[in-house]
Amino acid sequence: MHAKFLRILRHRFVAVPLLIGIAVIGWNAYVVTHNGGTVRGVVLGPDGRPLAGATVTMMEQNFTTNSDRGKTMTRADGAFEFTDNRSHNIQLRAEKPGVGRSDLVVVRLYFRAQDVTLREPLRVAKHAG
Amino acid sequence: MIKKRTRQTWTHASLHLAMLAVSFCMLLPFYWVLKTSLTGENIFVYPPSIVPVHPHLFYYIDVWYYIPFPRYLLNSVVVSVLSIAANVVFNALAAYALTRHFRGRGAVITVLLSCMMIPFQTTIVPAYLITAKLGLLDSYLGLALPTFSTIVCIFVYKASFEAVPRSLIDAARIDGLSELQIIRRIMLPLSTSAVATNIVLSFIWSWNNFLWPLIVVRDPLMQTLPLGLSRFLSYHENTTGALYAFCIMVLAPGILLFLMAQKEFIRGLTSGATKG
Amino acid sequence: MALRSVRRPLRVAGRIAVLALSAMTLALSAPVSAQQKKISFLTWNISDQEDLFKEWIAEFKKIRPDVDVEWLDKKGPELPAFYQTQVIAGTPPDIINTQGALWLEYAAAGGLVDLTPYLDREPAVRNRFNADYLAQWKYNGRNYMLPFYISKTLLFYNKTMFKDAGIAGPPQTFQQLLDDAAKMAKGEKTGFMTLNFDWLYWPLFRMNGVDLLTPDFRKAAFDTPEGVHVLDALAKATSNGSINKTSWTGRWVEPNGAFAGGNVGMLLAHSPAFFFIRGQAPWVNADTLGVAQAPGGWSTPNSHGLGISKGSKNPDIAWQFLKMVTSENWTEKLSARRKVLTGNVASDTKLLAQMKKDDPLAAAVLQTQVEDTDKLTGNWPLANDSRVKEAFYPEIQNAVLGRKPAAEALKDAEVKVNRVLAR
Amino acid sequence: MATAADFSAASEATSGAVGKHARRARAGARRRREMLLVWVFLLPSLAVFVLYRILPLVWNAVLSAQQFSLFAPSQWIGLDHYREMVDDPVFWTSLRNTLLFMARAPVGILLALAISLIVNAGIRGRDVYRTIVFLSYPLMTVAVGIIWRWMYDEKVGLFNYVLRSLHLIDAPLPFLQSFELALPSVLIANVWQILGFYMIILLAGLQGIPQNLYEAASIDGASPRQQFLRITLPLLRPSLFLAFVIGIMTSFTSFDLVYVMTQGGPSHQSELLITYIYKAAFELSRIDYAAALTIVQFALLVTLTWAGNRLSGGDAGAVESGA
Repeated sequence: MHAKFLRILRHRFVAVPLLIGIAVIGWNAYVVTHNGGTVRGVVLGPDGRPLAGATVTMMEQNFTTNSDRGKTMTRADGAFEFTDNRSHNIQLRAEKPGVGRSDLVVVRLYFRAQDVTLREPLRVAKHAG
Repeated sequence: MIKKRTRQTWTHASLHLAMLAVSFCMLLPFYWVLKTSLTGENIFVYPPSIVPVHPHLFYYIDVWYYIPFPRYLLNSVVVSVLSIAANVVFNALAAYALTRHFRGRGAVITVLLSCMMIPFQTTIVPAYLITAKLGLLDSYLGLALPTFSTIVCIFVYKASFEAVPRSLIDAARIDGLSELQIIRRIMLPLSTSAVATNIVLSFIWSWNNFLWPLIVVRDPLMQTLPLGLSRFLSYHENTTGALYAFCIMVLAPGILLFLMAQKEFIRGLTSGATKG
Repeated sequence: MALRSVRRPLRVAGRIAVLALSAMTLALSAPVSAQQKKISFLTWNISDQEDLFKEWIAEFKKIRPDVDVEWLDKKGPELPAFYQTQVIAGTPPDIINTQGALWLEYAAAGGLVDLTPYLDREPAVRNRFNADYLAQWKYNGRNYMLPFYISKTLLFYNKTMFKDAGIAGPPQTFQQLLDDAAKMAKGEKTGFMTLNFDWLYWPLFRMNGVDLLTPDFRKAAFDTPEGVHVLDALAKATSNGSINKTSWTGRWVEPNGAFAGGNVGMLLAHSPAFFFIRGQAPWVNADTLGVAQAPGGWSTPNSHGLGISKGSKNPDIAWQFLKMVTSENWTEKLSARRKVLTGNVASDTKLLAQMKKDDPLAAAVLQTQVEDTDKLTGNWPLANDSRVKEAFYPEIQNAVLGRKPAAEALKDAEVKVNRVLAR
Repeated sequence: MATAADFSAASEATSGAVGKHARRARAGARRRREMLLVWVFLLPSLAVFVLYRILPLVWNAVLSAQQFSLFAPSQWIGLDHYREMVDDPVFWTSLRNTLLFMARAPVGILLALAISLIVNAGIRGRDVYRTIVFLSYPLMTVAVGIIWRWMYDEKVGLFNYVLRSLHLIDAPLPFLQSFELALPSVLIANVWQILGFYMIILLAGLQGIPQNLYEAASIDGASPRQQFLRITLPLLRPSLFLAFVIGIMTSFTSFDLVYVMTQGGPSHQSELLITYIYKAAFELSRIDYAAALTIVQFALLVTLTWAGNRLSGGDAGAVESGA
């Protein structure tokens, strides 16, 4: 009985769907444990040092429009955190009145509300005009 | 002796060369679809960029969230499984019947051949009216019924059923097997390549079926995968990368099934030896 | 003996019947709701606004709790196939959204409800709309549709290519357009490109005083010396490369894709093309893309209308739905989300004001859509508009792609168009 | 290969001991039972074809004799549509194009035959080649259409880019915009997509040929060419015939690639009957004229296949009389 069961298991039409099933379950398990919707990052001023008190806007980009999803302030160490991100395709921009504005940074995620920490800091610079 | 081996290696090399050329021609357009699905660049830029420019997988993720992909996938799978199951049974039965000589056999074959000649696009309205009368609108059966039997596959079965030697069938009949058992125990195992061809072709035809689901389904939850296409051809936004990613995602199951069914092709070869 | 031999095929038949039955039970047909009334609306390739349509349905549920609303959306080439099948089956969607002149075929055949009485009863609804655009959907003086969102052709031009060729600004005459195009046509770059579906290229003829039909729309009127001159000029410009050949054979993806590729000087297209191009062309901004009316201010409208199918079981509920949907509150939402003008004067002015601040380039594009609305062309109220197009356009292709001289092409086209008009 | 008729005669001979009369009665009963069985087996497939092919054909036939309007009752007008068709130039152009389009079937089949012979010849990496050739078939036509339209583009297309960089041509070729090249260009794209399908049909045929025939032939010293001519080709005839019939058929039904790539090409030069039928039905809202076109196309196809069947001897792919 055991050998027969093993032979069936090795048969392609059973093994491949099984493998796909396991991969899907594994991936969903990973997704469920990592979709708190937190987005963390650091904002640096024109001089390269962390910039406190800058407002960071998060926008949700879908194919037609991008709509505002919220703003937050950077703490003393220049770090900021969003906790309510529901999208998989967001854009961030930091700005501080009198100091300047950062470029629009596109953050693409592998699933919705994936917890992510930005590798590259947002650089606020004096924009011409 | 040496001359024979060099001649053989030379023919092998030329075969490989020929196949490499064929593969290049076949793969080139496909490579462009794949490349654009990874980079989403505008293909009308000149000169064309051969190597993908910083590719990423996020268009595939956009496609997943952009249309109710899991639901469409489920619909497509159910319709295809229904279609394959019915195809294998109906085609095998019909082909077995056609291997027997009976009055009206020629008429049936001409009817089948003529049915092949009626293009689907000309039958949309009447087929919809008939499905409505059967009460199968917005249902898996309504979606799958037109693909329940394929004439091409009937003739593929017929060709391979006729290759089965008479002696095996007579022996089975003497042992008291019923017709259905003969088909299941003797005919089908000996024509695995015909079965594989039938599975692959009926899967692809029902999976890529675009016009019929578009007409017969009104409930958005019952739509099949290809109907998500219009979402990426909408006038109003840039969806090039997502359009090609969508096409690749619709293609993937067909290729996966073909890879798995390939073994059947080869086993069909080896089992052929026992037939002689 | 005979009984046993007959029984075996019966057993076989039984087994097949069981199989067929089990397949039938798999038919999960949608549950039929109680005598709740139901209306459905079919949109033309606007599946990206699913959320907005859900809000429509929710809002209408509040107004009419006894009515369920079903939303359908089909891509352009397949919408007629779906709609006609539903009409023949006797279950047409109550409200249909068409683009271009398709509504004319259905209205002339008696397939759409005449909305004039509804409009006469409620002038406030009529006054919501830009009169020129509302008049687009008149046939024999009767109004058959309300504007859903409006667009007309304009001239996009690549400012960088203009600068390289030393051209100051957009062309004011047909001849200047051709000369500018010739200056820019070098190597893989071409000077001018146009879309060609639904008469979008017609301003090229109208700006030279050439019209398709006589004022009573009975006879062809384009086979004139000016007509031959225009067609001949277009043919020459196409053969020497200043006009891109895809203008005459491309549909949507190629002409816009080529312009977005940055190697086409000018593009005659309507406003949705702008958003498609901007999505594909990182180089597009206020300094690199110019926007202007075509020479002479002539343009072909390509608007989307909302009408009620004759076969609808409750046209009054459908009208109530249309009234809600084209109210200022909802048109404002549509124009904000999709950046389109809806023909509702109040919300359009509000959108333009808002856009000037957020997206000046898109605002400039949309501004052209409400200017020169008295110079609309390419929109004759013909019951068989598609048949006239099918008779006329292939001859234009023969001429511009160099298969027939212009004079001969126009003569053949005149014979064919007159035969279609006479039927 | 004995035919089924010989089979029933043989089994009757074995039961010689019983009286002739009883034997004839039992043979009659068995033939009736077999007839019933055959029709029961054919029932499911025929039911599907009657419902979704034959009834629509009848519907089209009835409609083609009517003046049909979507919203008004239709009247009988007899053969007006057929008369109109005779002096409709687009009908004749699309008919000519469809017949030209059929020329791709033999080309595609020969290519597929060569490929399947190589792939079947057991060289290394055969599965990879087989998958690559098959890859294009299940790809959605819209992607194939857009990519091939771009490759054929006059200014920025790949073909012109390669041809000009190899100095094979000086001025770029306007493939899809030229009246002569539009149809051949779509034809090549169609062969590219359908090659995998033909390969499958022929491979299924090749697998069916018993290996020992080749072993016996090579022992007799037959050269590979002789083996091909005397064993492979004859035994492959049903698959080749099937592929050829499908080739003719699909030139009357391969609608989507032409519709996506050229919508009938510059002024109907790449218009097939099937695209003209779809346009007449749904773009010109003339379902009755489209029905008449469908009937004419069906009649044409029936005669073509009947002639092909007559020419190739055996009935529809069966090869009893051969081998």
